[in-house]
Amino acid sequence: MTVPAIELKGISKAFGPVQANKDISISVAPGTIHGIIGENGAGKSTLMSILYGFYKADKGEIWINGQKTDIPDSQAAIASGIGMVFQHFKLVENFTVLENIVLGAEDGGLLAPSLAKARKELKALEEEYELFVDPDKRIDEIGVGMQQRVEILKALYRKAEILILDEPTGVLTPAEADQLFRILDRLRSEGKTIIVITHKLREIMENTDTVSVMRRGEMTATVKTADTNPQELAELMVGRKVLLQVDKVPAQPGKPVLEIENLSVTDSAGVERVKGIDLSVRAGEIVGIAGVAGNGQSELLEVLGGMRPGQGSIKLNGERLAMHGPGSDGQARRAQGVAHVPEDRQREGLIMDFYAWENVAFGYHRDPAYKRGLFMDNAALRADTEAKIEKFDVRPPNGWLTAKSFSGGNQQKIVVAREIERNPDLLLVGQPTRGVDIGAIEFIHKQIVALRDQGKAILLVSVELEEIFSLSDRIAVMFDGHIMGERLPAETDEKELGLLMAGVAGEAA
Amino acid sequence: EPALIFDLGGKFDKSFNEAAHNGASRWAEETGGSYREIEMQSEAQREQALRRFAEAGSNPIITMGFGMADPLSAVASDYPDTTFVVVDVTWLDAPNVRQVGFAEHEGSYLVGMMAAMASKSGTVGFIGGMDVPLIRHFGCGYAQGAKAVNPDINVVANMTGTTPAAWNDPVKGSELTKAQISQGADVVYAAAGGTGVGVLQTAADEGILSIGVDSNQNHLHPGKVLTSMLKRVDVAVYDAMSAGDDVETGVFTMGLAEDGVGVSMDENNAELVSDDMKAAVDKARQDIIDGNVSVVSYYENDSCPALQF
Amino acid sequence: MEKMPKWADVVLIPIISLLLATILSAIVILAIGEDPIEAVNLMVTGALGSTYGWGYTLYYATNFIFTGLAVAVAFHARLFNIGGEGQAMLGGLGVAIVCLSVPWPHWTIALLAACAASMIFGAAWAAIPAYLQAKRGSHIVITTIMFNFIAAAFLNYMLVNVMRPQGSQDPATARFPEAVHLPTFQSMFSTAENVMFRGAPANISFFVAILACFVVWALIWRTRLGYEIRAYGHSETGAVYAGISPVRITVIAMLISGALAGLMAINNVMGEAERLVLNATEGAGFIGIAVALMGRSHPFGVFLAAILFGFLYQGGAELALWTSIPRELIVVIQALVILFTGALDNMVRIPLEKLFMALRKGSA
Amino acid sequence: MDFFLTLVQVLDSTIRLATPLLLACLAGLYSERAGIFDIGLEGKMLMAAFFSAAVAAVTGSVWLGLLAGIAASLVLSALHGFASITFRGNQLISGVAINFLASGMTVLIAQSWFKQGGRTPSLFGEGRFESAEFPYAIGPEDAELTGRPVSELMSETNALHLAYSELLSGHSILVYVAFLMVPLTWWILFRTRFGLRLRAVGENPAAVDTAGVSVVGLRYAAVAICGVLCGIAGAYLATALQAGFVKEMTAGRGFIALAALIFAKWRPWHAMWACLLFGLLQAVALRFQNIDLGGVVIPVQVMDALPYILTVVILAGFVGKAIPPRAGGEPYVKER
Ligand SMILES: Nc1ncnc2c1ncn2[C@@H]1O[C@H](COP(=O)(O)OP(=O)(O)OP(=O)(O)O)[C@@H](O)[C@H]1O
Ligand SMILES: Nc1ncnc2c1ncn2[C@@H]1O[C@H](COP(=O)(O)OP(=O)(O)OP(=O)(O)O)[C@@H](O)[C@H]1O
Ligand SMILES: [Mg+2]
Ligand SMILES: [Mg+2]
Repeated sequence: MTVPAIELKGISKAFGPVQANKDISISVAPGTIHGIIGENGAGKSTLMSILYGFYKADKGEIWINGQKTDIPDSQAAIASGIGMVFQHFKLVENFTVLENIVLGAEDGGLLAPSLAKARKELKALEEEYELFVDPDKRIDEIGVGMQQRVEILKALYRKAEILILDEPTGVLTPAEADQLFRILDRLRSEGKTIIVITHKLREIMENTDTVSVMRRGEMTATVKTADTNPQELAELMVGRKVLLQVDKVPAQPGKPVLEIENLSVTDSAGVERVKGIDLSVRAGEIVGIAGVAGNGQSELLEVLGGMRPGQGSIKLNGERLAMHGPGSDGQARRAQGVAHVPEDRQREGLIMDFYAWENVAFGYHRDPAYKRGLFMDNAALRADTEAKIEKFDVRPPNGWLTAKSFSGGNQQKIVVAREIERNPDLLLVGQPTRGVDIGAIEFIHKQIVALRDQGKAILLVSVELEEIFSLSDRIAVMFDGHIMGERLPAETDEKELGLLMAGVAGEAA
Repeated sequence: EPALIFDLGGKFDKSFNEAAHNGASRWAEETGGSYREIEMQSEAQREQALRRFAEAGSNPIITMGFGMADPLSAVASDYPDTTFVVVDVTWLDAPNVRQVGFAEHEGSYLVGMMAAMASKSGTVGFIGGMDVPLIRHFGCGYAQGAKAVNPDINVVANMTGTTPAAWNDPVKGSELTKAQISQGADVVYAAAGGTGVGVLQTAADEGILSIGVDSNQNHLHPGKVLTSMLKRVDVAVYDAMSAGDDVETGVFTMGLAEDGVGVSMDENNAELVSDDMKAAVDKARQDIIDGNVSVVSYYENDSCPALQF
Repeated sequence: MEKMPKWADVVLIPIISLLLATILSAIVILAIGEDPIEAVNLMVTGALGSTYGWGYTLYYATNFIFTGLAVAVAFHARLFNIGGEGQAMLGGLGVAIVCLSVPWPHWTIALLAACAASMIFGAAWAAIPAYLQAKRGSHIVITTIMFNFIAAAFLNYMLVNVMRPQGSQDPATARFPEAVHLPTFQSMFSTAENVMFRGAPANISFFVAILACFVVWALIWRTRLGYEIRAYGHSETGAVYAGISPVRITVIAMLISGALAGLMAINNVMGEAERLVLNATEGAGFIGIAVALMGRSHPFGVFLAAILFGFLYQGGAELALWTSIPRELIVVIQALVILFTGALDNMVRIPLEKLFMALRKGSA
Repeated sequence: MDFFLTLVQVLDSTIRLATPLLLACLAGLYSERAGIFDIGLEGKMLMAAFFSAAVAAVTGSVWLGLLAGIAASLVLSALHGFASITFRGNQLISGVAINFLASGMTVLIAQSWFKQGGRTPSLFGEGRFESAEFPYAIGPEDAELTGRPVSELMSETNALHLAYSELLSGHSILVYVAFLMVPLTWWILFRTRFGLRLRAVGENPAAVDTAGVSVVGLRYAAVAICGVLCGIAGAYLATALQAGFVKEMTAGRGFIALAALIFAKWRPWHAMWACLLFGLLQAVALRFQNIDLGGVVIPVQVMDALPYILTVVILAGFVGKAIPPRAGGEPYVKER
């Protein structure tokens, strides 16, 4: 029997009163890919952060390659050959790729030789692993996919033999995700050990050798991937049966609710992000917009949601909407019957320091229902919140917690509850299940379909092709600010969409 | 037991308040007596200090600066058995207040004459602290004196600033001095509290003459300070303390005649003051006392015949 | 579940912090050769031991409540208004103009007019920095610093050249007429046989300040505008998503902030000096920053912090009256209080949290 | 020639006025680039001004004074670091407290040491920084030799020589230090490992932490450099520009430096230009008071406020939005 590359023994960690990890033991063989799954807040990230020396365990031992190792800080982890790609990348946004890679791994007091050396080594690494990046671009100029490659390169540059990836595919397109796993496979074949955290069972099934399931801070099972199946894993994770497929009846589209003609959007830097598109969404229909992140989908949603100005024509139920000046902001849109689940719940959809009940009014705080005399009717608001928490099964069911103390999945439920319960004519949905565990995904998908079945129009933007396929009644693909074509889900496949997303035009839509 | 209330500048302002402090210390040393004192740090404290000392039985209560006029007019009548002394205020109507004013313009006139006589360039400077009437009053007398000697003389007048920091910014004082030097000034008169320290310093560094104010500042840079315009606040305080309970009330103006203001002559500036200069100053002094020469006070109609602010 | 009970966070930590500040202050007093016990005794009896002392403590506190609230409101919109000093100066100008130019029949009407004027003047002085921040992105910290200097120059000009009565040597306006003098605590609370708050400047403005605390509290936590201000303060992108205009909130929050700072003038100008003098604000605008920070931008916290600073001011004055301790000692004590209660609070909190966790484990 | 002479004199004054601002501004730059906001520049300068003057007065050596000033400023820096790095306190409050502390302590100590009302004794000779005279420059020596004042000699020479004598020559060594700090700072920040890490820790401390570098160590280093520079700034005020300490002698320069830092968007060369601009505006305002515009005399208050008004105008008109280092003002917390 080989010595495990990593062995954790009895790791415990508490954040104040929260027990994030309870007596966790795990062992990973060298040259394998080990998957970790678990609900939001199960303690996966915490465990990995302990292994990487970012947090310190309260109790427990870490053994690397058969040796008991103390990892008090990240420096020690790096020295032991561990590299980690965090769920939220740890990159300096206004540094170049190269600067980010050498940061902390410089050779001497002066920068120039370090950078020169890194540039050379990067070239070698790039070729070896097909990890292509432009070393002179700034991080805030490149997409998330590229950013992730930078993170992996950072680890490899530091000669990592053990690589930890925390939800690496959460922000990637399918093509990017596939490429990532090809790279991981190659690393494995070179004898490196890899741990991957993900919420996507398919990725686990296709790529890992072994898989561990975590629930509420405890390790509930570790199995060989070959010996299990998605249904079993899902049950281990959530503790109940989960529907992995969206269950919906065919759409019965009605009259057009949203009609977009020749819409263009220019961002604050003066770059045209949406270039004269036409699109319509009918009542009782979900239109999904597929595309690689950064091709204008976000800006499209933002114009429709009143977050930025645009040119062209948008009609809602036949009436033209203002696109700049009065009547074009988020307040006006809500009054016009548009609800909006934004792409980024933490930066946009919620005020992280507000209580859940305050967040339930966010955007609707001027609604007369929440008004009493000069003041806001907080009692009514809290009652409303309780109803929503109950209906959407937000956990923990406590309106007096700040948004930031909920897990990502539950934060998303709060946003979805707020927007769907408005019963809007048009619902805009951006990345509804990013980083959300499968239990919550199932629930959110059900709610969106239910709204459609009430005859509402829904415009969905997602980089998850799987999600686009399972929810949409019609799919439009965006590339470089244009709509490359529209397809019905039944009449297309991932391959064709992938080509459209890459800008390869199919036959005219 | 007498009490002494300093103005906002604090008792070590190297000029006005410090002079009062010196007078009080001299009295304490000579008589072995003791007195209470406080430095103001806020406007609201003025009235508070007056009342507290009055209630504690201090007598007389000596206060410094025009800022005390208003509180004093409110407080004095509440304590008819206490005598108050106020320096730099002459316009109150209160029977138990001794009001001492100084004819700063007369003293400034004399130093202005000396400046004009010492100047080779025909340009002399004046640097005030904040732009307030009192400082204009100084500057006005100075300009009249200078013009009396040399009608064509150019008087450059600057103020340091508009916030209280103007009284404590020697760096700005320095720069103003340098600016005046570059405009040709070779004698500068500083009436600017702590800022004046910078003026005198820079004048000494740059090899021109300076004139101190309030206390005798000749010793700060021996041989570099032409003279100082003395304002004998120390005498006023000393006299009041010496008189004790029986201090006389009413309005007293201390001008040249009363030796309330004057120019300082000592070993530090002996070499700088020529006999001509001395003679001229003595004559002017006598003329003013006799009424042959009249120095216009800025207060008379809020303007100055010799200088525009 | 919290790491420790709320009362410990709100009550225990400030008390321990204050204690630490007091101990350090005592050491400083010892170092300059004075008796700390005597000094503390003097301060406490002088500031809190009589209605007279309270009258001064509350007078200073009133100033600080207004400027503290001003800074706090801006903080909620994540704007750092350093300009309270200048805005309060302009508020004073507004009060002076109103009180001197109209023959008011009664102080009540005059007070209302003065409130309005001081708020308008203060808000106007905040308006330009607010507009520049909102529209041009000019950093509000710089512009408000600059506007403090400009206000000082402007006030200096007005008092020396425009509003000073002819022949007066004092750069100040004329005294306000009798009719606009505000009732002091003395006139409000004294009875025939029992004179209270004798001569102290505390006046009816204190109640206006308390009212302002409630209004600000209601505004920030109970109204839709307050909701928008807080939301914008926490997240600008979030605000845009919710249809809250950053420009509008920036301007409104600064106008409110400036108005509150300006409102201070009813206390120091109308209530105390009864005329406008140079330097009437005496740095209260800057103390307001410390007060707002220590009060955690909550009106009740601001109120308590303002009282604490009022106590330090008045206690310090008493100390200066009866001892030879230099007045700068008070500045040092203030610094220590700000440091320990405001910046080093975690030094107390962290061990305390550990203690409570241990206690909880022990009892569980 | 006359105009040129005036111009050179104003520029000369600009340099003197800009130097303390520049030193403090660069000090703030190191601190804020590392993510620690510092509104305590004023206090540190004041403390340094006092201790440099006090030690120079007692020992008669300005160099010992300079060291003392730096040490005093470093103590306050350490306090700021202690509060805002180690104990993750509010950086603004800590800065406010430091300003109060310096304002009170300087006078308190000055009074108990020298009994001159919060002042140090005047410095002379070795107790002060002398101005450096460059070869061939007109200086006090020439004045002594010819027996005529410097200003006269200056007005007679040619433009180049004049500029050389006034602007380049004749400043205290600390002025040259301050201006040399600009390229040095640029070089450190953008060309060295330390600079890279420093900038990174101000933008994203988690990135630095996970890269295996100590966030706390870096931030303390930055705060210490800030202390050293503030120390030099204070010493310059009290021992080079002036000959001793006067209470509150920094007169708000720390805040102006902070404004310049924001103005410069936290970049070294821009910081220099910003400080020179502030210096120039002040120099102009000091030089041209009471301007007579065809019978209308501009009141002194307008000239006094002019630098501040112009700052606002320039800021609004040309500078635009200043985005601070992203992690600035936020304590770095891994676990909450
Ligand atoms: N920095 C922190 N400070 C305090 N508590 C934390 C912190 N990070 C995590 N926690 C707590 O630890 C628990 C485990 O969090 P962790 O991030 O490990 O979950 P996770 O399994 O990675 O969830 P997700 O799927 O959402 O990424 C959380 O429920 C949370 O309460
Ligand atoms: N400082 C914190 N205090 C308390 N809980 C925290 C803290 N930071 C993170 N958590 C909790 O840790 C868990 C996971 O943290 P993480 O940052 O991985 O979540 P997330 O990114 O919001 O979720 P998701 O990955 O689903 O988007 C969540 O329950 C979150 O609420
Ligand atoms: Mg996680
Ligand atoms: Mg997560």
